[in-house]
Amino acid sequence: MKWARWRAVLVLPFLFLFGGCVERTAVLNPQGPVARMQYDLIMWSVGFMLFIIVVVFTLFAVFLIRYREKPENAGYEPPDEEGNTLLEVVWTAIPILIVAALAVPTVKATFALEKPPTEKVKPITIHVTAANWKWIFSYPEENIETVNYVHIPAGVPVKFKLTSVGPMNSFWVPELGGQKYAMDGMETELILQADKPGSYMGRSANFSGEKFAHMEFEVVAQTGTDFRKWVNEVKQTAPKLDEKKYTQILKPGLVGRMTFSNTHLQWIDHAKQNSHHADGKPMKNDDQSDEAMTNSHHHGE
Amino acid sequence: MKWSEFFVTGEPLIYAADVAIVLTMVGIVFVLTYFKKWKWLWNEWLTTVDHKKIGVMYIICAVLMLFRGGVDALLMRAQLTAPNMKFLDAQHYNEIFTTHGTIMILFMAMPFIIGLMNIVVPLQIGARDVAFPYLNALSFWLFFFGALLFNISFVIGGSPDAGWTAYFPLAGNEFSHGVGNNYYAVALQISGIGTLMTGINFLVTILKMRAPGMTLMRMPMFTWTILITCVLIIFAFPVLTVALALMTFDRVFGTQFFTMANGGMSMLWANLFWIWGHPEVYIVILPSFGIFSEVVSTFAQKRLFGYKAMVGSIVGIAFLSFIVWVHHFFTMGAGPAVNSAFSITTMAIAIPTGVKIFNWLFTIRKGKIRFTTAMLWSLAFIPNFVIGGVTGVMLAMAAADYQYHNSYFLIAHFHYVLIAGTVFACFAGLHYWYPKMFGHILNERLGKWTFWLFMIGFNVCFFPMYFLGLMGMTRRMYTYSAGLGWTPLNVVATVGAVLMGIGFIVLCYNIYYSARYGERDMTGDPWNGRTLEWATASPPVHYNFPVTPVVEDVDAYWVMKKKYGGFHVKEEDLKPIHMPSNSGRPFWMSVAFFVAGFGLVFKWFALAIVGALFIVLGLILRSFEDDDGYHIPVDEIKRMERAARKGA
Amino acid sequence: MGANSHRESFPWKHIIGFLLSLVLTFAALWVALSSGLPLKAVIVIIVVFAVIQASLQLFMFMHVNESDSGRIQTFNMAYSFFIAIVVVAGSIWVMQFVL
Amino acid sequence: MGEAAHRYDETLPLEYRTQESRLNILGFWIFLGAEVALFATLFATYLVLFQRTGSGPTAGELFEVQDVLIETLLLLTSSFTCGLAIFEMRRGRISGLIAWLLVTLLLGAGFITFEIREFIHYVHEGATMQTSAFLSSFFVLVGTHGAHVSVGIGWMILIIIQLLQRGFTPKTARKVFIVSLYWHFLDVVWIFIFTLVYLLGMVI
Repeated sequence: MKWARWRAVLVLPFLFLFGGCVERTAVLNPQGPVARMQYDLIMWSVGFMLFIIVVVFTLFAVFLIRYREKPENAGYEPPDEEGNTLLEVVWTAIPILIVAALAVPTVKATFALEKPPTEKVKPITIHVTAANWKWIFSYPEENIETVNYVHIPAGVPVKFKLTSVGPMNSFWVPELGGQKYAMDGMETELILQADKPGSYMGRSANFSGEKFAHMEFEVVAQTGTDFRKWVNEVKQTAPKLDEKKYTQILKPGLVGRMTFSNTHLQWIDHAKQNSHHADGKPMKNDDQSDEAMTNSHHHGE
Repeated sequence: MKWSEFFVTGEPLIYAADVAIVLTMVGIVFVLTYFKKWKWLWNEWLTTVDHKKIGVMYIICAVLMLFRGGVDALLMRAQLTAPNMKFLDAQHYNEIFTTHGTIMILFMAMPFIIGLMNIVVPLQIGARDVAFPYLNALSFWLFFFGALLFNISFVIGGSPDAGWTAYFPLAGNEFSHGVGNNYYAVALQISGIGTLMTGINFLVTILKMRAPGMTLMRMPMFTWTILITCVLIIFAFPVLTVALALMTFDRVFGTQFFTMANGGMSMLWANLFWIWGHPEVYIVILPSFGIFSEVVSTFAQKRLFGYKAMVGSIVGIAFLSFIVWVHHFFTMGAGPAVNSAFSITTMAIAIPTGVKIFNWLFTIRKGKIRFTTAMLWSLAFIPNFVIGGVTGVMLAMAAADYQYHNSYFLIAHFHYVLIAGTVFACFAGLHYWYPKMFGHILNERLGKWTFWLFMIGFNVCFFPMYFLGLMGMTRRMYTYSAGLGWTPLNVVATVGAVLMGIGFIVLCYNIYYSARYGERDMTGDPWNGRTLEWATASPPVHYNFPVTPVVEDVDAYWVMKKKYGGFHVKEEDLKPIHMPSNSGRPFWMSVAFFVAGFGLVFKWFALAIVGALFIVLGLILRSFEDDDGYHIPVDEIKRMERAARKGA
Repeated sequence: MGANSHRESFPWKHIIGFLLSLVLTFAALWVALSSGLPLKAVIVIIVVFAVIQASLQLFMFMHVNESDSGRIQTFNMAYSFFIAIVVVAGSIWVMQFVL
Repeated sequence: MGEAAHRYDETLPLEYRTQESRLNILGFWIFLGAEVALFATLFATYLVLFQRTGSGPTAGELFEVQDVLIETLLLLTSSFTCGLAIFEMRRGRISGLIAWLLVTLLLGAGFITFEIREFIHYVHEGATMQTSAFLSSFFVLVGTHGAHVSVGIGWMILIIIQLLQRGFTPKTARKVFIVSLYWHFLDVVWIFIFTLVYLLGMVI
């Protein structure tokens, strides 16, 4: 995308002007195919938008300077013109073309983002549970769980399955791609992928109560082998999570990073709570999940 | 409930506010008593059904609310100036941004617009009053007491703290235990009912009470935008009514609409809120377009370019505004088909909006532009709104929106459209129609100071926010850490906010200064206007026009001036004028609404029922009322006309 | 002026409207409970019946198109039905994935 | 308002004769448009939530065709008799008008009685507004309609009193006409409640 780069050049001066720099400007510093697709789309639109701004501002400036009331033109009588069909058709048609030029890649990208960016690598799944005010990451295949940080293998698409216990949050790692909401009783899916190992800031983008501003997490992308190594290490060294501990974690408040060698999905999946499509997944003894199961049982079908 | 829960305590700011409120109250009571103005207040204002006075009261409230919302904004900017600031705590910050948003949209922008339309629309169409003057008074008082109810939450019971969008489950009983969000639900409900009635009232007024000869396609552009806005109000506000009612049921009566258990669904709230919320945006922006059209055409001294296209684009925008709401929650997982469809409808709004921008540009082309304050606001609107508009198109692109959503990019965008659109329009309209309202002109020098301070401040405040958004700063954060690199831009933004605040102070001073020393408008037409409101005296006599004017073309008054040298009334044409009587009932019925609402907020159902009974009583009394108003005899009209035109 | 310019001596319009309403009500009941049609067909048919019955009320009983504001009234009702469809169908479509 | 308010047109039916009446009637039609949007939102809420029954009963378990049919017939007939009342008014027969209005009132009261009985029955079965999202939306949708009908009954009583006090005037005629619009409109809403709530609930 040479064209896109060229347009980026137009934006960058503004960034420097305002004391930021590209690395800091996370959205314009894509570190994975998803973010890059969005970056390209953004840059594509920025080009058109700058074109519109230039046209309007130029006309505006020229008309203002030329047609202001001056002592010289005191006797000038502005013409009584109703309009100009040709001009009006032109400035209706051009926006239509611009909208079309934006709509096509938008629709394409919107559909593409629902699928893993690459077919070659099998994606991994991580369940994300937002709670007041922490992020819980469960790896169902690896059977480990982390709080407030998440390790992912670079170059592998990651399917984040998002849900929430309580207020709605939004899962956003700007350098890796756009966000999606994590909502109670629902499961949303966000696919991200990192190009290379590195650390990326993530945060909640949707207000969820008092300590919402502190709902940050770190995404650590590692090479495949490093990731495996980390998983094994966690499995061997991290403590087990039990329901008591888990209930404690869910209590409103801030917690630090935590690591466990099993997942809470064994006894509860909040995404299945309260939803219509309950699949009747067996849930263990605890009261809450029992209730959740009956609640979600659909009588009619 | 304990007294300590009833009265908000703990913060010095709140004690200061308590003291200020008490002192203001005492002051007002003292002044009214000392100058023996109680009777005047009741007869001239509280019981009035005159659309011009009601409009003035709307605008006074809107300016007060602009002050309150502005103070909220400055507090937020102060807190965000530097990382890890301890100026406000999280809870306080959350309450402030919630009230800022709610107040600015519902209690500032809307009443300002409704105030201007109250004053101007009947004059522009050559009518004596609105179709239902009594209902109009009720609308105002419902708005007023709704706003009052919302504002007392600050000192009694606690403010709402779940954002102006009040998303569930955060705003539900599970996470919001105080009465703050009850206030939100009930106060918005009460003022919303008033707004709905205004919509019906003005729709009927515009459709049925235009002066002879004023066909739809000869209506002034502002009237056109109000007509369409009324349609939006009529079909959007019932959705808010229902959403708020369901919220009240959930919070007060324990139903399960948006709860986390027993099948409740928080997404439903977002869906209903935005079905209303998006048309709401156009309810405040379309009239602004109307104001700009009037002002630009008047001060370019040239008729509006492409009148028909302008009308068509308003209708188009209004139509589209009902089918775009999902773009407020593209990230809620509705899937690519839904997102794509709403993405396209949203972008399509840019087309009619673009048409309008070019029509305004070509209105000033070949014109003879006079840079009055009103014109400066209108001209500044064009480039600023275009910045807001194009970033709006960027936000409309679903796939890209995932990166902008809920970030400061979004904040910057909607402040660019709402301030450069609505607030600039309110200021333009205020300066433009001020002589019509009060008979004197707002000082131009001070006006220009306000303009430059506010306009520059606005850009300094909000332009950096686009970049803060791209840097990952999300909305509603009460603090941020130092290492993120967000500090410089936040400092700049705060400076801008302060400039805007100074601009507002200059405006207030200007109102005072002009009242004392301002240039009186004796002609009724200080700007060489084009539409019928300039054919009456400034301020107009309460019956507006001694005889109904006859309209021959668009820009009716302009044509009259060209053809006949003005609007002349022959004394032999005068006939007795029928006018509606004043009534105190809208006022006390709204008090009853307030009482019922207050009871509902605190779940004091006995009080709520008492309030409700008084509302019913008011309705019954109204039904049995047999008051046909009164007639002003011809001699009286002659006398008043001479008095109003004295010195012309 | 439509309905009221010629004064009828017997309320034919009302009686026809009433009978048609009854027929449509019972027909919808039969379609829903005893026809054995597939669910989608049932839904479509009963909704169509409801819309017809609503229009009967509007035109036969309420005289929506009479008076000098008849066109405004008719347009107003038509537009409100459009909004109703947008709100109902739109909400269901948007939230289908969680229903 | 101006002279226009008193523009009087003898050729029109009584309720349309003054400009003020014409404005009122149009305003009420527009209000009905807003009511359509209001009920549409309630319907949307119900249709989104009606299968989310939580631990409570489903629509199929709850609804009984007999009760619903009785309510439907009562309201349908009352709409018809209300139409007859207007017919009588336009023929200038005040006794016919009042008689049909009273019949309408009685039918409406019957409808409300049955509806309240139905609600009480549900509550006794443990199906309350607080039980599940389905029941919350059911009670609020059907209850809002019921509240409208109750308001309609009270309103009609006020107008009958005024008719008895003042006889036929352009004002009372207009009021009767407007309340009849309201009443018919409630039947329109009920048609959709019958279809989308009860019939749909019984088939799914």
